[in-house]
Amino acid sequence: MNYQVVLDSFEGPLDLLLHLIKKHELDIMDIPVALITDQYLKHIDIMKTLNLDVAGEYILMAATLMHIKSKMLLPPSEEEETEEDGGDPREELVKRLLEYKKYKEASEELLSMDMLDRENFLKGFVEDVEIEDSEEDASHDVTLFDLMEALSDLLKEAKAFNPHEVNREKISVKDKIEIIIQKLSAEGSLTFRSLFDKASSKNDIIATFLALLELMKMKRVRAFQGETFGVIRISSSEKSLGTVH
Amino acid sequence: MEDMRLKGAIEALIFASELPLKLEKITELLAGDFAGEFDGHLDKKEVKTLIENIREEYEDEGRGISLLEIAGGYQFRTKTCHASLLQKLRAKRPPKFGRAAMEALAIIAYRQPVTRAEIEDLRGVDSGGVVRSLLEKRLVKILGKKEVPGRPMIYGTSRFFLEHFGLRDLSQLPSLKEFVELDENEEGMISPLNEELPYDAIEG
Amino acid sequence: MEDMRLKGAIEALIFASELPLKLEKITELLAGDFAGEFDGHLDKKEVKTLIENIREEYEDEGRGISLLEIAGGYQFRTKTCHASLLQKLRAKRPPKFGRAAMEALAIIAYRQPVTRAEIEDLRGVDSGGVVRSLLEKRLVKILGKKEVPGRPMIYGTSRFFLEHFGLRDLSQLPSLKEFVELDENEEGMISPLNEELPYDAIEG
Repeated sequence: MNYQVVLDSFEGPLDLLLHLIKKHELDIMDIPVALITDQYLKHIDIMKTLNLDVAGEYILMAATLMHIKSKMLLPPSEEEETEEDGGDPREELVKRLLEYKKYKEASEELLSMDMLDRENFLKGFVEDVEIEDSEEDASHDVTLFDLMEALSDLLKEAKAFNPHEVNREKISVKDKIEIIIQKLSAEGSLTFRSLFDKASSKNDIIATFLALLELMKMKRVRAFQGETFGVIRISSSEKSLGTVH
Repeated sequence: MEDMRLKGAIEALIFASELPLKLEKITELLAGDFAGEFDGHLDKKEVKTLIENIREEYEDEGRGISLLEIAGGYQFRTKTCHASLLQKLRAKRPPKFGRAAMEALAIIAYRQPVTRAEIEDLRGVDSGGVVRSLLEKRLVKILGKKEVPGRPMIYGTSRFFLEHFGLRDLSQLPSLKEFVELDENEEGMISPLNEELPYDAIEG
Repeated sequence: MEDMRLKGAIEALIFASELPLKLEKITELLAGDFAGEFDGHLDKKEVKTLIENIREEYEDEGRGISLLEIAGGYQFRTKTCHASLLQKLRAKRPPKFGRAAMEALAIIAYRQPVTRAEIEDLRGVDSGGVVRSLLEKRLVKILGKKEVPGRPMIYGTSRFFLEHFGLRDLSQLPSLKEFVELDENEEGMISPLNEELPYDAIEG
């Protein structure tokens, strides 16, 4: 049976596009469609390779990008009449991206506001002493995209790879979960790379990666980085409770 | 000094209240208690002036608490500058929000009343899970159903949302930054939302 | 002014603490937070002086709160003179115990450690019900079992008992007669605490 990881609260296709635009330092008003489509499809491929549940929205966006790309290739004179004043085929997408970006930024601003029980506290009253399995510190959690890019680097370094030959039955994700937990309980926190043994096969790398995603989903581990696009570190959620920055 | 006793009474009321205390409620309670002295004619304005006095006194650097206007009422909260100290005191960790949940929350806050479909259009991704978790955290509430085919739920932020983010009302939300094409480095501001939301009417 | 910031920090700590906060704990938390500034050498005496300053400031007639020493720690409470006003604010009135329970509580407070048989001997009536209700209200706790035939439970007052009656320690108990009457004009203090919550879990 294939191992299926569903990550429900991860970002969608618009977020992936913004991520790529930022990463490649592109101008949102003048997106090089060929480049961005290429990058986008690569990410979808990795997701599929991982047997991640690639939501329909991602596929729809891929189709949209390819459609825009093909239109961009047509000389303007051959533009269909129905297309009003031969507008930029990217216009609709850019509008959506800008609108989405606006709220994404607003959400970041909300997060930075003074919050009850984080910056400001009410008069004390007895509450259940329970420690939640969550934390907030200067570093931030990595996105699925960051992890996939790190994975893709690892895979590039490993030997030739054919996704169709991946035999997931042979390498148990469950075993890998155990191994990660053991490593973390010995070390506390690790870099993403040190989770993977040197010279391990691609199948092995993918199994470890899936195990990591599964652990993140169970909230048993946390992946974070000190700065955007920085080194990704993995820590055990259970162990890191005491630290406050 | 009558004013002094009144001021003390106001401070005690706000201190003892579990929720932010509205000016009307404070005035009503005081008018009842000091009945003989005011012939039941205690002015809201007078009370407001005393509250302002108290607020100013707490502004002093040597004070660790401040009197804030939250969700339409008054509440004492510790000052932000002491956050790290107080986090050590409190065993409980602050609630954490995932990025997806915060995105949905921002959309609901700025566009309310809003349906789930509208949130999903904007985010480009299914948002049922995050909306549910915002409802569970009481930051968001169901305002009713939209009078369109399918009668979808419409969502808005709750009173607790205001309390959580220390806002007097929704007009205090930071402005949305609008991308302006012409000025490269300048970002336009757009007023956060129509302030006519029947906020209190909906509040159950 | 370093002292000003420290004073504010102390005020914030006492305000936000769930239980009366001890001088040692305050000093320890401050020494950690202001580490760089004191080389970890923050004197308890210094902190105590600042607490005294705060206490005096709150004594002012225009203040509705006072800083009290309760159960060996510090806590803000509304002043007694505003009691009737605050009771109107509270939907839930502080628990009324009734004469029988107050008698049993007084016996436990003054004669602890004490068994139920001893309480019943003194009161001359069965006291199982009132003792149980005092346990439920967390005013009384089981100290252990007496090493006599039948090994009966022995009872004593809880930390919450001190807090509820605003006592620093048991030596501050009034005379027995005064104590029983406390219940009748119990307007005395409105505890800022939510009295429904599980104290003993925290008390340890």
